[in-house]
Amino acid sequence: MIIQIILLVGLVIFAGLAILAKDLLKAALSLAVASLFLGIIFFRLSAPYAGVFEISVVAGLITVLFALTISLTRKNDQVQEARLVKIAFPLFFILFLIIDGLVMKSLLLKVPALPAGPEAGTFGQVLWKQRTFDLIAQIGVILAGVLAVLALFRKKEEDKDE
Amino acid sequence: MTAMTLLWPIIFPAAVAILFFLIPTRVRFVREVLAVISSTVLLYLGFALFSLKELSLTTNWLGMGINFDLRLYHFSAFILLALSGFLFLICLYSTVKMKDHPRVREYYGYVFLAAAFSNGAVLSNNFILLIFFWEALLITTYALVTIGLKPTSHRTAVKSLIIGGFCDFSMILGIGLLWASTGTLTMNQVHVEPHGLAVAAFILMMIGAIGKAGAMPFHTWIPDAALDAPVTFMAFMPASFEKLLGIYLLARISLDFFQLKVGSSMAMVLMIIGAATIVLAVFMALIQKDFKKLLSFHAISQVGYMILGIGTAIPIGIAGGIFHMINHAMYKTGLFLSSGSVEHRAGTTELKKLGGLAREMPWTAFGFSVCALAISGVWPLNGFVSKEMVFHGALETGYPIFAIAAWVGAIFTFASFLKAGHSVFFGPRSTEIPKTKESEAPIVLPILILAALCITFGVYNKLPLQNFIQPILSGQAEAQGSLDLTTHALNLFNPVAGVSILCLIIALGIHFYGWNRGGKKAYLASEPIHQLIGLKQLYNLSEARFFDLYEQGVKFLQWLARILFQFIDRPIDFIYEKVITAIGRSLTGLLQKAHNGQYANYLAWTIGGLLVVIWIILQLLR
Amino acid sequence: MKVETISLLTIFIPILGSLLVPLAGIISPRLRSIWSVLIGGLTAALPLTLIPQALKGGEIIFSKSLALGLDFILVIDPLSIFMSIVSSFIGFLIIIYSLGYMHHDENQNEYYLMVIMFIGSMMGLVYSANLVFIYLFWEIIAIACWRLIGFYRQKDYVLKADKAFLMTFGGAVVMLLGFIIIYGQTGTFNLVAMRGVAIPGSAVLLILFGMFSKSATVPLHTWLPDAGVAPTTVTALLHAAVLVKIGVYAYARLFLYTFKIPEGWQQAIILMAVISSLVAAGAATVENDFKRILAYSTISQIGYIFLGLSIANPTAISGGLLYILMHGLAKAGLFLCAGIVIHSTHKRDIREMGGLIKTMPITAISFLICAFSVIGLPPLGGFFSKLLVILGTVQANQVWVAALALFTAVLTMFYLMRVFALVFLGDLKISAPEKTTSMVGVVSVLAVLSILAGLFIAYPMKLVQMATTQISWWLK
Amino acid sequence: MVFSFIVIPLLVAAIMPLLGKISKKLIPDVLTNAALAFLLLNSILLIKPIFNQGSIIQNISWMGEKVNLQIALDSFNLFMLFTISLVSLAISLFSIDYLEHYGHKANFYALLLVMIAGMNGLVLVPDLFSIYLFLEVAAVASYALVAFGLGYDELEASFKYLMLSAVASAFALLSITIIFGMTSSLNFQDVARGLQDLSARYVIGVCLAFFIMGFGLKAALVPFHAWLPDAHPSAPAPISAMLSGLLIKVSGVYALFRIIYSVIGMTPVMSQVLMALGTISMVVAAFLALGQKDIKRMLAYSSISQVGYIVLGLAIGTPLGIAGGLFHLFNHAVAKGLLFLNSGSIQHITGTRNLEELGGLGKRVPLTAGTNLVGSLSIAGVPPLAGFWSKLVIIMALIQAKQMGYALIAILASILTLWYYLLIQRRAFFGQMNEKWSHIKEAPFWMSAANVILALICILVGIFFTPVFKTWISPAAEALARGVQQVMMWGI
Repeated sequence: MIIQIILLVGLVIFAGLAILAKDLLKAALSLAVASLFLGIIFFRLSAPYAGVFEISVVAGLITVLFALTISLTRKNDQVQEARLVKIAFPLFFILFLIIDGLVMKSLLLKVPALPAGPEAGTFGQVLWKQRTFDLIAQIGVILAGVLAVLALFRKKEEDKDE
Repeated sequence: MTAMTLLWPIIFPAAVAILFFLIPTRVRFVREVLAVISSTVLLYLGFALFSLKELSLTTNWLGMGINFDLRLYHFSAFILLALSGFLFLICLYSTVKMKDHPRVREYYGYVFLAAAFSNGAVLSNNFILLIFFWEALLITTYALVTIGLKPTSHRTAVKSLIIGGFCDFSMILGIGLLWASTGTLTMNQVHVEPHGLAVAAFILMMIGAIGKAGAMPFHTWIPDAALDAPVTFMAFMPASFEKLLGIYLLARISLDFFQLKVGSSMAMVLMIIGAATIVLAVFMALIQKDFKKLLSFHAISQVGYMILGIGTAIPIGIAGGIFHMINHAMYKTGLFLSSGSVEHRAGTTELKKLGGLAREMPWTAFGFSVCALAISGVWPLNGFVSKEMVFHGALETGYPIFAIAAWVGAIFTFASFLKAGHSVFFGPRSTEIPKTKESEAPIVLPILILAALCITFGVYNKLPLQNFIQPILSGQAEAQGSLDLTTHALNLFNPVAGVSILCLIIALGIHFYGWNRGGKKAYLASEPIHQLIGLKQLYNLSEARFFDLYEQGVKFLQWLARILFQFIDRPIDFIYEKVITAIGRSLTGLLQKAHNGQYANYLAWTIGGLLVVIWIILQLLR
Repeated sequence: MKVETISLLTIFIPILGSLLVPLAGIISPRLRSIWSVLIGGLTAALPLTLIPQALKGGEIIFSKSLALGLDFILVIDPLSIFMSIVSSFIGFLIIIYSLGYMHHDENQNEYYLMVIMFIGSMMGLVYSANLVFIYLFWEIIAIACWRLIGFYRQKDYVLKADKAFLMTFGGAVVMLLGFIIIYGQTGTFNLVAMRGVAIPGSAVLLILFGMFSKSATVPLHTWLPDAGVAPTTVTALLHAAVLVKIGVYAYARLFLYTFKIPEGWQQAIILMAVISSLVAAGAATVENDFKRILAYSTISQIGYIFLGLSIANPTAISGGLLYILMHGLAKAGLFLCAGIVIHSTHKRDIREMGGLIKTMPITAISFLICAFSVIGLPPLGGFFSKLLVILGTVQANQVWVAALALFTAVLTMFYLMRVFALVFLGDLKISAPEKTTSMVGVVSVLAVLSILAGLFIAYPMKLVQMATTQISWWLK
Repeated sequence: MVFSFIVIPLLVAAIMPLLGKISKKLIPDVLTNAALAFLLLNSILLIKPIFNQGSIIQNISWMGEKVNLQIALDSFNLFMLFTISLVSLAISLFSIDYLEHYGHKANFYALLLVMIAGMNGLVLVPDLFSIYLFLEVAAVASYALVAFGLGYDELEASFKYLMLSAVASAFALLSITIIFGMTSSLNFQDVARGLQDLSARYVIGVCLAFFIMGFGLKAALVPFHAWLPDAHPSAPAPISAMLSGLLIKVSGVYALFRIIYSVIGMTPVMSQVLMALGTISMVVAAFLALGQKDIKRMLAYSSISQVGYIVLGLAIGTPLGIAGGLFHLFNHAVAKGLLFLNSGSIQHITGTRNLEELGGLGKRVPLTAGTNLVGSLSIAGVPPLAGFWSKLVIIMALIQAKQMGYALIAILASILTLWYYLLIQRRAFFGQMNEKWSHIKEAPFWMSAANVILALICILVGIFFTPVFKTWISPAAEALARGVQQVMMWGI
């Protein structure tokens, strides 16, 4: 339970950081960490495949990609942040957390006939027998990621013309 | 003769007019010959139709009761004859007078077009057809005034157009009202008891009629035209054609369409307009320093008699009015033509510069004198007869004030003609103009013919009165027993005639008093009255066109136009041009400010939006 | 040929023919001119062959079923035939005039494309008996207008074009909403099927937005004076012949021929028409730009047409319809005269002109004749239309309205004569010769037609009367 | 073979980088376009079977073993497939010339194909979680493509897009999990059946709210739209066209409405909420578009506004409204694709997208100007172009549903739409020529060709709207309007 809470808090903190960080690189990294936390939470909540995808898709590939790309093309112009935004976002975020806490709790009580647990079988079996399509999709995601790497880290010879 | 003959007086002059437009300006003589011949043909046609008395033609035209409906009967035949007579004289006169005019081609074209329209207006038996021809005259009037080729000619032409347009539009409205209340547009089927809306219809149609005739307050373009337009036009339009048409229609309105009752409010309106026109115009005429302008004011003033006569609604008065119309057409045309003759030879019509021309231009002087005496109402000329009839009529209504006004008019009419004649033809020979001679025969002849007619219609007044006027009034007279219009004619021994003669004597007195005071200069004979305290100021205002309804009207129109433009049109445009774009831009600006590129900000909206959506869904589900 | 075929050809010959104009223009400018005149001439000639049908009365319906009840329906009746004759004929004259006027301009391909497309769409609009197709052609016309108004491409010109497009488009889509409301009520867009249906005031209001914006009636009029930046041919086409008559035609087609509108609205429209007429006449008196004056004059005259139609008795309706013809001829003439003057003096402010009657007499006389027709003086055609409108108004017991309308006529007289005096009379300030024969020819033809239309009024009147009986069915 | 819609692009994408090594330009160009043309052909060939059968369900076996690989095709997703194939073909044609100066065509095409595969998959799968995954496939490819130019702005926009997108996906996923929790299944049919048996209005309500937020963000509904005006203009023109023309509609509108109609079932409440959201988007974005100086930014805002129309139409819930919404979806896909491609042409020709700098291009580049005009007027809803009919149908549906207020706003918003499109016309093409541009040349062949094809579609659909409507739109709308019944009929 404690681990769970720590994970949740970590998720919230890093998600917040990802959003609030002025520096794109820091933001990207925070996002990756947040996604990692989320993936772990999924695992712990007996949703292994959700966890896998979360980590592989968001946390793993994309964010790291961005972090790297951004670090390569950093520019030094500072983005001005309006004070309003600084206040508005946390406000909404906290509001959301509170409401989420209150509403979701009551809602979850109303959810009828919660199923007993995750499907039987190992992770692989589940993946292969019942979620075949997701596998293709997953391949697609990974392919996309690979291609993205190729695209974003291409030699910049032609770019110089621009 | 078939009914189609009725088309001839319209189509023939129109066709001739088109022919005139086609003849190049270079060609000489042909035009003049054509004008005289075709006007002779028209005159013949006038006589022929007059002898027919009754003829009518009806063909379908626009539907809805708007037929091409022509009707010849004694009244219209009489006017038609008169019109063609005057046309003939004018054409004859123009052959010399307008010979070298640069726009002579158009001149004849417009004259004959005007003749066609006038004939059409007289013959039409349908209100729409009437207003069609009636209003079409505006164009010819406009065109003929511009032919004056003076710098201000066009201004005056527009003035005539707008005044005429106003009057004719009123008439359209009146016709509309009449149609709405009677359901027919055929003129000889309309007989309305004037009350309710019909009163409005009467007033509006009356405006159309007296506007054409040139009564106050729709007269103001005539004095301007006297200077700006060719003098033949003045003789043609304001002196004869327009009077004939206007009074013809007024008579028909008052006698046929609306049965005017003696002393009824509408009769009063007419009489007031008549009396006011007589007095005010004659006062203006008196002080004029230009021959033609002086005549033009008389052309207005005399209309007053006719309107007054018709307004009495008493047979003798009406007959007087109509008789005065034809008389006036004769002597006023004669007068204008003689002024034209003077202008032709002397090159000017300013009274100051003229003088003592009688010796060199004896025929013109003679013609002028006869016509001037006729207009002044001197026994035994036609003016005397018709004026007496109007005086009697006015007295019989029981409102002697109108008769008094008429008499006042008579005084100053005579006074002003004494002044005019004295300063142009008599008195010492002016030194400002070179030696000259009598005008050519085609100019003098019409003047003499008209003078002769004035004498004839005066001495043998039974001829016109019984042949022309009496049939018109036959309907009116039935109620009042036998009708003898000649009772008062040339009768010097009754109080009315006495007063009239007294008036003439007073006029002589005024003239010679003024002449003496003005250092024996005839053109200054009216100065004592001009300089009278009170009158002087009024005269000055009048010279400044303060009383000119047109000038005031134009000022009003301009003011109104500016108001409409500045306070309605521009604000509306401002809304589209500025307000809407400004609203759009400010909204855009506001929204754009919110998009500051901060995704924290964006995320805040996203989550805020989510909360709102959840809240709304839950609210709606409840 | 069958009547339906003729009307279909009338619509599609110009629309499809216009698409070939750029092709012809690529080959040679001469071919383009010939092609344009040919198409224009055909379009003008085809409706003439329908006159016997119009005089026979009755209506012929052509219908092609399409999805969603958006059927393509044509109604061939005296009203549509009358309207198509008037607009295609004036359109044809304007094409001829353009040959001279546009001779040296760039983008002539686009010009002729748009003009012919405009005429074709107008034909489509006139014959359509489906609300959606009326709207459709309505907007094609708006596109063509927009391109044409901004034709010279100066920055502020294009701005004005946008303004015109936005205002008319705005009005039109609002009108479309009105159409759809009617659809919601009746379940059809077919006008023939909806004859006699009473429609709610809200729909009337919305539709009026479209009509008033297209027909430039106060308070949706201000785009029209601004649209004067277009080539004069276009303003003539826009103002005189076609564009502003669209709203009026739609009024006749919808509110007279088809629907019953609530009583109060009838009266309101009458008042709006008169006020529009007066306000525009006032503005025309104040303006100094030649074309703006004429544009305001157009607005003012449109008020009369609306007045005639909204009075809705046979006299006034036939007056209103006749007005479409007469005003079309006369105002096209005025604009084209203005075009000649502007073309050769390169000035638009009438105060800077003067005395031009000496150098361009035919133009001056034609201008004067057309002006008289617009004022409503006999024997010109404009007289009858104005007269009938006024008489109808009086018949409907709207005496004050009639009086106001006549007062406006006086104002009209005043400002048109002012224009004439300033432009053509007085001292010659700029000695500019009359330009090409095709231009002068067209204006004199228009002037002569104005005269002939007045003298032989009985012939157009017959057609108008058929149309009037056709659309004022409720009087039977 | 329906499955080819997913597999072919994926396969081609997979081999593309290798082929790119062999031939830098020719092979990628030909292969991509061929693949996409094949897909278009395929989707056209499918019309008839779908017309006859109503829907096609395919279960695919893997080397003889039965696996859970299922595809459901009905007239609705066929319509989507067709739209995707059509627009993406035009876009790839355009890319032939446009990508010349970016280089790395193979990479670009590969990503493009992955994105298309993702969209096709998203459209074809009858499973909630698969939808989510294909959403991510398309999204990941799009992140990379947005940043393809590799400038700082591009990366920033892409990252922003990624961040917000991730949040959206998370919420969509959350909602899917809740539904999964309730029904123990993810398959449309089972979920639909399961939800019918349950009475859990509030929970479903909240799930729907999450879906609205998740997919609404993908569809860029206000207030979830803010990423779009940054992301779309930053991408290369073909990608902007792809994103605005297709992606927001597939991953946003399609997913949202497929789930709402076919899985959960439309309720008046949802209708209310979505109509309101649609209307807000429509108006707010239209105002925002007015103030833009950058053509692509203006177009991006316009996309938001038009998606508002689509959502408004679809949310009415009547068959007519759905038809209008779908029709507008198609028209907007074509026209907005056209306009973004066109902006690419402009950028290619002049090197700028700033409206202030442009002016009077119409004279020099008539094709670009003409096609731009067609696209603009089509979106603004000016007849006789395609966009007019769809807006007409939407407004007709609104009136039929007695929604006068919305109808009025929709009408007024179309005036605003025309307003800002006229701004483009005036500043870029119609006005006086900026001297700077007196020597420019028309865009290269394939760019112009793509523009012309799309413009022709705008015109032809406008003119022949009846056959288009009857064969494409109506059946699709009916499929959606049948609601949950449609999924039940599949009999998976």
